[in-house]
Amino acid sequence: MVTATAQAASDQTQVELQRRMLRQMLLIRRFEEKAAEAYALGKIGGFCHLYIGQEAVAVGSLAALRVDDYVIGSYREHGQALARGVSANAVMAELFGKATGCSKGKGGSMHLFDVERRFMGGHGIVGGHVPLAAGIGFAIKYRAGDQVCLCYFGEAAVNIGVFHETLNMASVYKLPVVFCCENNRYGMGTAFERVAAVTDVVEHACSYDMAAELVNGMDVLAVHAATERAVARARHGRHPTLLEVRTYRYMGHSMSDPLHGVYRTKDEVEEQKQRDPISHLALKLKEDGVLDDAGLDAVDAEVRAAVEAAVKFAEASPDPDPSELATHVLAD
Amino acid sequence: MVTATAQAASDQTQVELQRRMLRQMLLIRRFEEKAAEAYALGKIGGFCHLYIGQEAVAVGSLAALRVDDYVIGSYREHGQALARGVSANAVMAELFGKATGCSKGKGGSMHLFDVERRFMGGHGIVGGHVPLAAGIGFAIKYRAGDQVCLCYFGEAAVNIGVFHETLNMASVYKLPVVFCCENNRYGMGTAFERVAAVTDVVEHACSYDMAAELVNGMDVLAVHAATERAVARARHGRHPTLLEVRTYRYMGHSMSDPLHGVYRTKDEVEEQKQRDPISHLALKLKEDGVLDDAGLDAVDAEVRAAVEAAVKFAEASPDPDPSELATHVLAD
Amino acid sequence: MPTLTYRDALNQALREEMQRDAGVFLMGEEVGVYQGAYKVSRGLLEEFGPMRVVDTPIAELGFAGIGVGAAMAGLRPVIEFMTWNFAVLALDQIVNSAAKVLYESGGQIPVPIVFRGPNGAALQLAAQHSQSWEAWLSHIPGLKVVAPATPADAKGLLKSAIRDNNPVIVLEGEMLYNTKGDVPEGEHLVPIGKADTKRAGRDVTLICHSKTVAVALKAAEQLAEQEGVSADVLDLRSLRPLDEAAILASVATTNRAVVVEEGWPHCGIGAQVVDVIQREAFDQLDAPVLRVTQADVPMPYNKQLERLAKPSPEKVVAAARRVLYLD
Amino acid sequence: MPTLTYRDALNQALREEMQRDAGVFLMGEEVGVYQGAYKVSRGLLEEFGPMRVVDTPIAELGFAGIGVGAAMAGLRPVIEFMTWNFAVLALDQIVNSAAKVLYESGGQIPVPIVFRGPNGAALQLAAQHSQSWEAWLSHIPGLKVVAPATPADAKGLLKSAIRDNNPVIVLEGEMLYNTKGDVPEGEHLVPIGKADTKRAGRDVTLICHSKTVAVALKAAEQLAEQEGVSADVLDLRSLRPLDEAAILASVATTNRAVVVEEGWPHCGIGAQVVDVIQREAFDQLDAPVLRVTQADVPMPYNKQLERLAKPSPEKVVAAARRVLYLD
Ligand SMILES: Cc1ncc(C[n+]2csc(CCOP(=O)(O)OP(=O)(O)O)c2C)c(N)n1
Ligand SMILES: Cc1ncc(C[n+]2csc(CCOP(=O)(O)OP(=O)(O)O)c2C)c(N)n1
Ligand SMILES: [Mg+2]
Ligand SMILES: [Mg+2]
Repeated sequence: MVTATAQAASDQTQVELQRRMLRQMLLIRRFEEKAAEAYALGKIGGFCHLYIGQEAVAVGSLAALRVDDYVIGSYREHGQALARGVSANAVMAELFGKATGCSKGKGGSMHLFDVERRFMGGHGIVGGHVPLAAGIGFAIKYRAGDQVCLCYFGEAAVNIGVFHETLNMASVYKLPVVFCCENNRYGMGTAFERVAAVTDVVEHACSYDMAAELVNGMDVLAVHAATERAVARARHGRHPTLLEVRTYRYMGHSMSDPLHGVYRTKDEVEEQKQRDPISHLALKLKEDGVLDDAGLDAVDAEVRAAVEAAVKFAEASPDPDPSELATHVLAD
Repeated sequence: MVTATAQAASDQTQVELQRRMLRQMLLIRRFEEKAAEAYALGKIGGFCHLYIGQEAVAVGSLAALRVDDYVIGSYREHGQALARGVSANAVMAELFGKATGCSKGKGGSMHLFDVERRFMGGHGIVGGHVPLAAGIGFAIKYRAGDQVCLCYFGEAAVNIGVFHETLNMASVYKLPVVFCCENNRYGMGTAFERVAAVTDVVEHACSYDMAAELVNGMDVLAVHAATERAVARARHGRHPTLLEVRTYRYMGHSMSDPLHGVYRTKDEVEEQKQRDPISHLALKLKEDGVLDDAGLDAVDAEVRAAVEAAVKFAEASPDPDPSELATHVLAD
Repeated sequence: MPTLTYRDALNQALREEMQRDAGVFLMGEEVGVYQGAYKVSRGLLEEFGPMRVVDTPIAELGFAGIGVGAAMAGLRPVIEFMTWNFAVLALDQIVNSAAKVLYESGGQIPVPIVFRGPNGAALQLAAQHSQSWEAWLSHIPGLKVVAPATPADAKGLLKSAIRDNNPVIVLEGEMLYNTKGDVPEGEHLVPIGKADTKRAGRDVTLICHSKTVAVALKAAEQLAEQEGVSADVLDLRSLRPLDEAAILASVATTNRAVVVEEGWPHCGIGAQVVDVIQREAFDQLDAPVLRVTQADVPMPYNKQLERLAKPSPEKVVAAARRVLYLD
Repeated sequence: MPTLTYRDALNQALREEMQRDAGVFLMGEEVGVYQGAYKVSRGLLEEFGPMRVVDTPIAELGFAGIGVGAAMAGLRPVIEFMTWNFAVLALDQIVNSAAKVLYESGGQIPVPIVFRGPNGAALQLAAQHSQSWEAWLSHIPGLKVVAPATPADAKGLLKSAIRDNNPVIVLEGEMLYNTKGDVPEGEHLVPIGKADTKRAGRDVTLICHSKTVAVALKAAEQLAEQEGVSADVLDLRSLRPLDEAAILASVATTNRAVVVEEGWPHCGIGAQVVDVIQREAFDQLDAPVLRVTQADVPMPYNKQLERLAKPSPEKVVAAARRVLYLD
């Protein structure tokens, strides 16, 4: 039987966690808004895929990880890097292509890396990083470690062969991997139901004898709880899990793509925004009497300042030295 | 209500069909035995994958097709070509690499083609021909035809990505294709259960909202009946089907691989031979009083003679002219 | 003659060939509802319907194979890859099915198919999205490979590719789609296997294709202005087959050559061109043939580093000065 | 020095490196229970167990990617492809993951991995199973590529490849596995990037690698006997990086060269070697460099046609006679 004090303590940590998650989601939201501005000003180039709308997925799931666990994602990974603790300065500087970026300005938006935080990238070929995650899980098991590897990918990646090759092997080899499918309904301009015979991604787990869970990706607490279950399965039983997290992308596929148009209506986007994961958690914290408007504004002001600072840092940072063109092609 | 005469007539055609199927299975068996001899004598080179033990699959399924339907298979396709009506002479000559071969001696054992019989090859990359079958099905639907495409592949091909990409698209586009998985339990020296998380291939159909059926591949009548159902689905409803036909390979993976050893026991092979599809049908025909030993011997003698003649034909045939090296690289 | 963008010239070629032959269809990611990732297929879904303008899942290997199968059954598929970087996943079907079925079948089954899409670097797309695949694709017997540099060649070569009875690779360029040029209306066919002199000259041959044609032309201008050097700019247009006769004819007059390409140096297109020239024109060469290529590194994201990595008019001028012994 | 087959030399290299470094493991189709499709891994499962000798499903792209991921996490995977023909399915992981992660990450994550298996034609395996991929693989920055011709080089290069901190491609040969030669015991490392003179000569340089070394050596004998010509046979051994110094040193004495390779001509290894020679040794060449390659066609099944398609000592002798102006 839990004592009153113990109960209070655990409530307190829960509250702290929720405050942290709120801050992280807000940080990502403000960061991406600034990135959009900088892109419009030509300070960021190439492809830039924003995470706005999906914040609860990275924040909720990464809150379930240990510092020695591994994380890997696709090209839509700004939010995952930030939630993993990569500094806003280093991420923004990378988007600006600067030497102080987390990939020294050589990777850019699609290739964020931070080996210290075991953030293993940032990969641009749809599905291409899914077997990398299994390989990292293989290395963990090989060394008899108890870490896990968390892998993010979009629902459209489920249609590509290597996803299936990997899920089969992850199950056969019993690898400690959490496959987190961020189902935001669209692959670029294509609605999933137009190109997938079965639209419940979790269904695929049956073919690979794998545990699976369907999660509301607009509820950061639900994402956190489901990921904790999956992580426990991986850490203690070395069983992989397929999580399908239903979320939504507010912006266009990339900064060069339209927000809506032939493939989805403005109304749909507006309607989805009513499920906003940040407002959702903010409301709960208010209802729980943990946070008031002033408190919320304070958090917002703090993260806005952090993002402003990141932009200043990125702008003030130098480009890589020309000699960097030829470095890191091969390791010594 | 069926009249007695109509009943008798249909019984008669059934019997004729069963006789034909018995002869075809025997022809394949004797053909492959001769091919093994010729290979040992160095008259056939390269890889040579025999069909002995699996005769009921090709014979039963191809009996459900029309002459204008399409057929495509892997490198283990001798039996399928023969059952489709490609002459034993042309197939044997191809194995011998002669100009009179069904691929003019340029394809060999793994690349048998006969466009007149719509036998679209003989392909050597595991899984590589599965999307080709879907493409043929796409062309049929594109032209609003009512043909179907029957595609053979082994169970190990289920582990490769393109199988999944193709099944999804075949289902999304509703293509008239019958995917016939010949599950002979082994991919080369690897038992399926060692490399597949789920060993019932039919399970994968669920992920693609596709009809599926598990069939006893040692019973030619069962294979025929199941394929007729799948073909009807494809021809009239343009719905693809995944058939899993459980069969067994008596010989080594190819002529250069051991019959048994580390990956399967001699006992297992001997035990499986008790389910022999040819003896099984022969016994039934005897029980039905359709065929006696003399009759069976007559069929066997006839096909042995046909195979002998094929070997003579192949030996007597010329090699391709040296100029053939550079022809058919490009079409005019 | 109407002026069109490279994009619209490709769109016109597709529309005309789809109108001309009911067996021609377009398949790929985002080609239909989304009107094409780079809008090359704009309006085609509306004109030809979903059976002939087919959106696919992200499954490059699978839909490339479906295209090959459809071609084996007599259709004329045009398979669009969103970019050739992703087509690396489909190479097995291009190389082991499309390029081999005719030969393996002893000539029974031709594979009339086009694989097309943007190739090479755009701007700051980084290592995985900035690769040039012409050297790989041209290595394979059974394929034809073209890389148009102008809107007129884009239309004429795509139309020829669609009518060809073989697998033809059409390499386009994201940076070319918005470029403008005069494009003949209607039946404009550019033969596969013929190079084109984009600027005539006497002193040095600049051999190029696709995006490097503009680079070579700029270099030619600078050479004329700064050095009084007259450069012959030869656009290969087709990389397989290679127009060896045109290459040798130009070198016979200039006795000097520089080969420019967007791809990496090792076993690149330029290496093959050099092989042809030194073998067939050994005694005519007054200097070694030099090459300008992408730096032998994965493409960096940073803008300045990317610029350093790419071929430039300056690099071509420098190479030309060396083969002219002007340094 | 003990005499071993090329197969056993590779097996010895694997065993020694697995004994030396607990992070080294072997993964691929049939490498364990079946002892390897070509028995290169014989006995390793028994010695090192199933965690270090891992049988895979037929999923080249997937297990190549698993290897790369394991390398990113600090292991030293050796990925066996049953043949390189099937590795075409895995190229995305080799090119877009293995070769790029170090650069994309600004140097944070090395990828110490070996991809190995038989390359090129064996006997009558027909078009899909008889392909040489060295030109493609050597094209890619971020990779190293070696192609040993002898048992000693097979052992020494595979050991160096496993200890290298980069992705290294090891191209073996089904027709080489049974060939015998002296192999130094224990710590025998052949440096990556160094060519080797397999026979010294003065009159013409025969440049070769892998299976074509034997072809060139036979040609050298015939040239010596029939023409009194002394041929220098240079085995490249490494195709990326290429040992340009060794090539140029030999050509500096012979002034003539023939490049022999198993692959197709267009943008092949030979083209790159020709580029190097004509660029760096232009004034030393007494004749154009000639090449002997596979015929520019898919490989036919028929035995006679296949023989015609492959490089042969006769073809090399003929090319050497031409560069020596003996015709
Ligand atoms: C193999 C491959 N094909 C195509 C692309 C181009 N592309 C980039 S993202 C994308 C859509 C992916 O959608 P999804 O997997 O759902 O992820 P999301 O963008 O929704 O996060 C496409 C088609 C690619 N990068 N890789
Ligand atoms: C992509 C690919 N990988 C590996 C091989 C080598 N290989 C040829 S057949 C085979 C086993 C295939 O088994 P299965 O699919 O069950 O067909 P079966 O031989 O049993 O008829 C393998 C691994 C290949 N041909 N293609
Ligand atoms: Mg999505
Ligand atoms: Mg099998």
